[in-house]
Amino acid sequence: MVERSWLILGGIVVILLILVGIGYYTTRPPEVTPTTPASTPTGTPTQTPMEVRTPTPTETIAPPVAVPDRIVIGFTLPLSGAFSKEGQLALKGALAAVKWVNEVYGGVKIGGKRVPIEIKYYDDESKRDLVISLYERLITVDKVHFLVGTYTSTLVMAAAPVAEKYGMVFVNWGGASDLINKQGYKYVVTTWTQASRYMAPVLDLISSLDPTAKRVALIWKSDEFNRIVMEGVRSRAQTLGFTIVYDKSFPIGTLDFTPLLVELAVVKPDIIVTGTHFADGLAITKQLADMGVNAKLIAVNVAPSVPDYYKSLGALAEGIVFPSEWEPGVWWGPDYAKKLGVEFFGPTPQEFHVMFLAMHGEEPTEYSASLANAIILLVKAIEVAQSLDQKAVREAFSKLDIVTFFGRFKIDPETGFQIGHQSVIGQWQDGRKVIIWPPDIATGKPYYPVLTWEEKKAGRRAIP
Amino acid sequence: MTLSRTHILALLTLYAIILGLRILVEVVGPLGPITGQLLTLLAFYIALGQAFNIFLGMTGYVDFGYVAFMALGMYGMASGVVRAYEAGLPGYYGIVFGLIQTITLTSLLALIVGGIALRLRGAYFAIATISVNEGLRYLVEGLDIWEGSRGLIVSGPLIRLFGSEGFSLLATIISDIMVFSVALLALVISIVFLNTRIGYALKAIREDEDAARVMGVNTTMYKVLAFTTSGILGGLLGAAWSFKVASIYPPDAFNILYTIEAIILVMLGGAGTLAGPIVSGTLYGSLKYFLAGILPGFQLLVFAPILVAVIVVAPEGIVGALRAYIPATRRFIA
Amino acid sequence: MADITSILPYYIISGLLVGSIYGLATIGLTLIFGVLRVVNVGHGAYIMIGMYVTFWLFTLYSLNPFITLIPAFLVGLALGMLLFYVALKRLLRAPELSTLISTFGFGVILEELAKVLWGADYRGFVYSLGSLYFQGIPLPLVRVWPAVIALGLVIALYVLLYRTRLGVAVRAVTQDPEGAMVCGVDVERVYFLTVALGIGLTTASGALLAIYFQQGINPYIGHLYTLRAFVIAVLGGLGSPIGAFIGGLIVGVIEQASVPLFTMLGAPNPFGLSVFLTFTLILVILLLRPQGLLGR
Amino acid sequence: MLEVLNVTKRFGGLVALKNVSLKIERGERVAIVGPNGSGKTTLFNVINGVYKPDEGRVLFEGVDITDLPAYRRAHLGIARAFQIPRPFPNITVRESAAIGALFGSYYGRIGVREALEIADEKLKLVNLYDKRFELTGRLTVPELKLLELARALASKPKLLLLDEIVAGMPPAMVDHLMLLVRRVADEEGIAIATLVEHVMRAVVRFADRVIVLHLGSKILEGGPEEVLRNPLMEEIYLGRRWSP
Repeated sequence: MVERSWLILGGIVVILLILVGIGYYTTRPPEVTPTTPASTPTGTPTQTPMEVRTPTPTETIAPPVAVPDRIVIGFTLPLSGAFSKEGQLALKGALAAVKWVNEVYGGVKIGGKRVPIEIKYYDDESKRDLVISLYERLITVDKVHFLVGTYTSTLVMAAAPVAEKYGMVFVNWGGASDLINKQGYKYVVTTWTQASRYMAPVLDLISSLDPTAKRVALIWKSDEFNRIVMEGVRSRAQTLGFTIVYDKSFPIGTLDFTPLLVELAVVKPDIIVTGTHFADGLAITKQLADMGVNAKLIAVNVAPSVPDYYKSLGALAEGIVFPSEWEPGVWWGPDYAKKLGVEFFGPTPQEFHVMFLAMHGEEPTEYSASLANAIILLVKAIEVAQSLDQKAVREAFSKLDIVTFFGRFKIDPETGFQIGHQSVIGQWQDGRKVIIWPPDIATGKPYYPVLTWEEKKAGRRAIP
Repeated sequence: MTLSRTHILALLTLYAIILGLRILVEVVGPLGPITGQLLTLLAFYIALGQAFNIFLGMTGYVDFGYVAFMALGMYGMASGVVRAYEAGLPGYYGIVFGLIQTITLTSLLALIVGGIALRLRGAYFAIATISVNEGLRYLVEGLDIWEGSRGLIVSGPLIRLFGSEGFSLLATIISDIMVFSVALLALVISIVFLNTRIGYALKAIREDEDAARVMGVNTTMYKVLAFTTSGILGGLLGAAWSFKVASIYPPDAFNILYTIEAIILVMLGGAGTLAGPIVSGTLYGSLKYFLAGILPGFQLLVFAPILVAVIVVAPEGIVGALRAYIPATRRFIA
Repeated sequence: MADITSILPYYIISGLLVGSIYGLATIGLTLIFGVLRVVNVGHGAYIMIGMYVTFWLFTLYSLNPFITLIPAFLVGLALGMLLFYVALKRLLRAPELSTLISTFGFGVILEELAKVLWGADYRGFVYSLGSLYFQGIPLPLVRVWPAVIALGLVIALYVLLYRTRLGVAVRAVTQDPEGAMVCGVDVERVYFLTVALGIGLTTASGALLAIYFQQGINPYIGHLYTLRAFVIAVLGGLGSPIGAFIGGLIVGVIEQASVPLFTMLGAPNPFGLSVFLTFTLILVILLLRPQGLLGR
Repeated sequence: MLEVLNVTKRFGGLVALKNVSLKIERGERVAIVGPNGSGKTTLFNVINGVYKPDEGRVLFEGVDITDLPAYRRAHLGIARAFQIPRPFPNITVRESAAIGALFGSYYGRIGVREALEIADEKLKLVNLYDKRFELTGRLTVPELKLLELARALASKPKLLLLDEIVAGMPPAMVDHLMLLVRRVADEEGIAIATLVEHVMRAVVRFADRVIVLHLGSKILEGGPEEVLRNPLMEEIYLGRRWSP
């Protein structure tokens, strides 16, 4: 009997392995090849075959500051656990930024030398306890020169006190909560538009499109990020004269929205704005379709900005509107800088896009660009300060008013709030993300009113 | 087990080593890869294991909602500080008030849950406590208590009350000291329990509760006593940790993963043993910490098999196995 | 919103549909607990695997998702056997809680493997069969059929447990392992088959969940169901598969139907409170009837 | 010292004890005899507080203890040694015995050290002293019974409930054990109630008085010889023969 069960076991394990193998083989994009473990902690982007560390050009002017032979930037990322998707995307951006700084730009200009940068990172498992000790390890053991943040407000909140204690500049690119910069930290510099301003432009867009669409419904996850996003939407709605006809939250971990959607179908709003992340953003779109809840415009937070969204939903994603800190195709380039009358620094959006595609075989996302931008900004701040002193670099950040491929950067000198950058509004049109707001960088026209779910299922595309 | 002087001395030595290292690191800076926060993380795990051991290890009851105590501790301390800040009181009022709140909230929870749910046994008790924990979480979110799902942020009030320097001190050294004290307190209480009637009562309960009653053990009282002690210690640990994380969100604070970690810490070392949590806390904490650096993104794939292997090889835990197979160790490992 | 209470029947139907899948997703947990006294803390990971099996076979080979139920079940059987031999067999006579660590570890391994193999992406697919209409509101067939199949599987399990020799052996071991051993039951084989079957049913329920929701599939999605399964298992009576199914139905209905009720009462966060209500209900039931609704 | 007054106990429809009354005096040895299912064990459980009677009272030293929980009765000096020994497998023999001392009639008056001393003393008495550092789980069944006795004695009881303690032991040991119990009981003035199902020889040697239970009722009471000669006994045991 036992022997037979072993046979069955063996047989089924084989089936399992085959299935797993199929999944692995067919889904493995070339760039996901795991980095060789031993070399990862040094942070050098080992997966790029063409990786060459540019020798520092020898400009033999006596350096006024003690310049190390490389500048190390440390951070943790959630590479496992709840936020591992975002963490992995961000890591790709960091690798692209390092490559640009070292190979294209030629290293940080400091003390008359060109110094290459290096990254050092750990996996914080999306856990706050680990964030604390790992950031201290970066500071005290690895002695990194500067810190950038990790992804998501809750983790950033835990990391910031450590940076503060050691007086380390902390470039926050992944915590959108307004509260981070309200704590009185001296060394936290935020590059993102705060949550309260993140999704509100959706309403500006509608005002400009259709003055008769006034009835807004809000459905949002009751987490800290979406709550603040919705507060922003609500206050913008008030200023612009919208009526909020439905406003309900759902707890974290909800995947079945039927109770809310049934109510929503009764209310029949013009505009539906959902506050979500990935899993729930996908689920809520699907269920809106299942329940046949139509509106003139449907905006979904977070999920649609990642290409997976369209891959998962297919035609159902057509016409869905979403906010983003940045999108490939947002050509916030030197022209934009010229218009504002400020300096442009870093790769142009096109340059970044091409480089990223070449390195990773996929389009950059909001997360990749955000971390890349944080590193590039740090380089600029170091150059402005001409010093590795934390205070000096922090002051340099305060003085910076600059445009990068990511958009404008300007902070409130006291709090580190981002006041220059603005989020964009995109829309899925015929399988592509199109930027439809703000008008000066839009890459296409909005498709409005959006198709009904029935039309989408029948194969119509949102082609304006 | 009856604790001899050697046992207690050995335990205290282990503690002294970790504490000594922590102080040394504070004075001379990190020793190789060993940083202050790593040692504090280890102390955190040790304290968690030691505190939970008083209940789980000694009574054999599984509290699957143990994290609720930590969460209430965090909220107790944080809301105390925020309240003091809003009332314009000096900062240390907030901390004292926070400590009082922590102890009140956790002991209330322990008495209520202990009084009611400890009538249940085995898996039923375990799941009842899960329900308490999740229920509390959704109550906090649903009724918007302590800022509900927005999260209670303490770093701002702390910085304004104590200044940047003061906050740094609180977030690192002072909360480190608190974590170490909780670990030590939990050990001392464990020793006291084991060396008095209480320990014997708890062991009798663990082995056979009905027989214990007939033999004169007031089982309800001792169970609630162990539960409350363990709970308050968990709360104090949470209170200390609240300075570190500086913000508290319900899904994070009531995350069942902490309970599972606490169970792992107790079982990995050996339930009911005193040295168990020290061994498992050190092992568990440093594995996590170092693997996070060696294999970022893949560390759990190494970590989890190690966990499974250890427990399959030594089901009675590391210290339990040592004591069982190497009798000589019984003289000094408790 | 008067018209919302008038559609309460819709909520109840919808709750029964999702509840029957919750129920099926719990049966594996409760079966394994009943027979081996092992709480499978990594339960959700097997649901996740089931979801991925359906997802991959549908996306890669356009296999009808309902047919993927079979490979999902087979993969579950294999995983169950693996789990038993690697993590449980040696711990059967060990302290009760040691299995908590090994099952937890096993779950983590599966999740991390899934992450390494398939990435942390949130995946989904679209598969539609049209809709029924109930009270004028659409009831998608991709939700109705999984519920029907779940019911069918539960009936099949019932027949297996009550009408076959294996079932008698399983129930005998549940009641009294030593007694069963004396009566000539190969207890270890029963343990082995129970774990395989339990995990198989769990992955099958994952496949059904994938058809039901279709979106948001990722390596950590199982966490959403683990806790719910614990609660449902207790509600129905730990160790009672049929009780678990009924418990699932109850939880499904509460989750759906209490939202409009709380809305009527003007609660600020009705959805959050409906979850709170579920847990409170469990607590009350545990105190009044600790053995659960159908427990012995 | 112990008075059971008109106690009735039902389990659902089943009446386990029907209006049973009995008295045990200080230092007396009483055997409670009855076949399986006669209500002996239920009676013990009512006396030491595992069950509450549906009707009737239990008095101990003149105090009504009917509503006291089991552990309080142990503090008053009612000790019990179980029929199927219920060892604490994962703690040592010495600690097991010490638990008896800590929570018996010494409760609150002695510390762990004294309890361990008492435990040692009683372990010597039952010849388990050499095994005092063994885990209880490693003892043989007869040894467990001895430990059970040592633990009960360590609690310095006034009334010792011996729950079929001789069942399943080799005859030679039974005699030895009974003598031992008798000696200790005489020395310390302990009253003993023992449950007996079959081993009548032991009863004769041991008991001052015999109470016979049948189907939950007390049907006979008297000196051992007298009771054993009563024809009712034969009826109860369905003609089963016993050795005189």
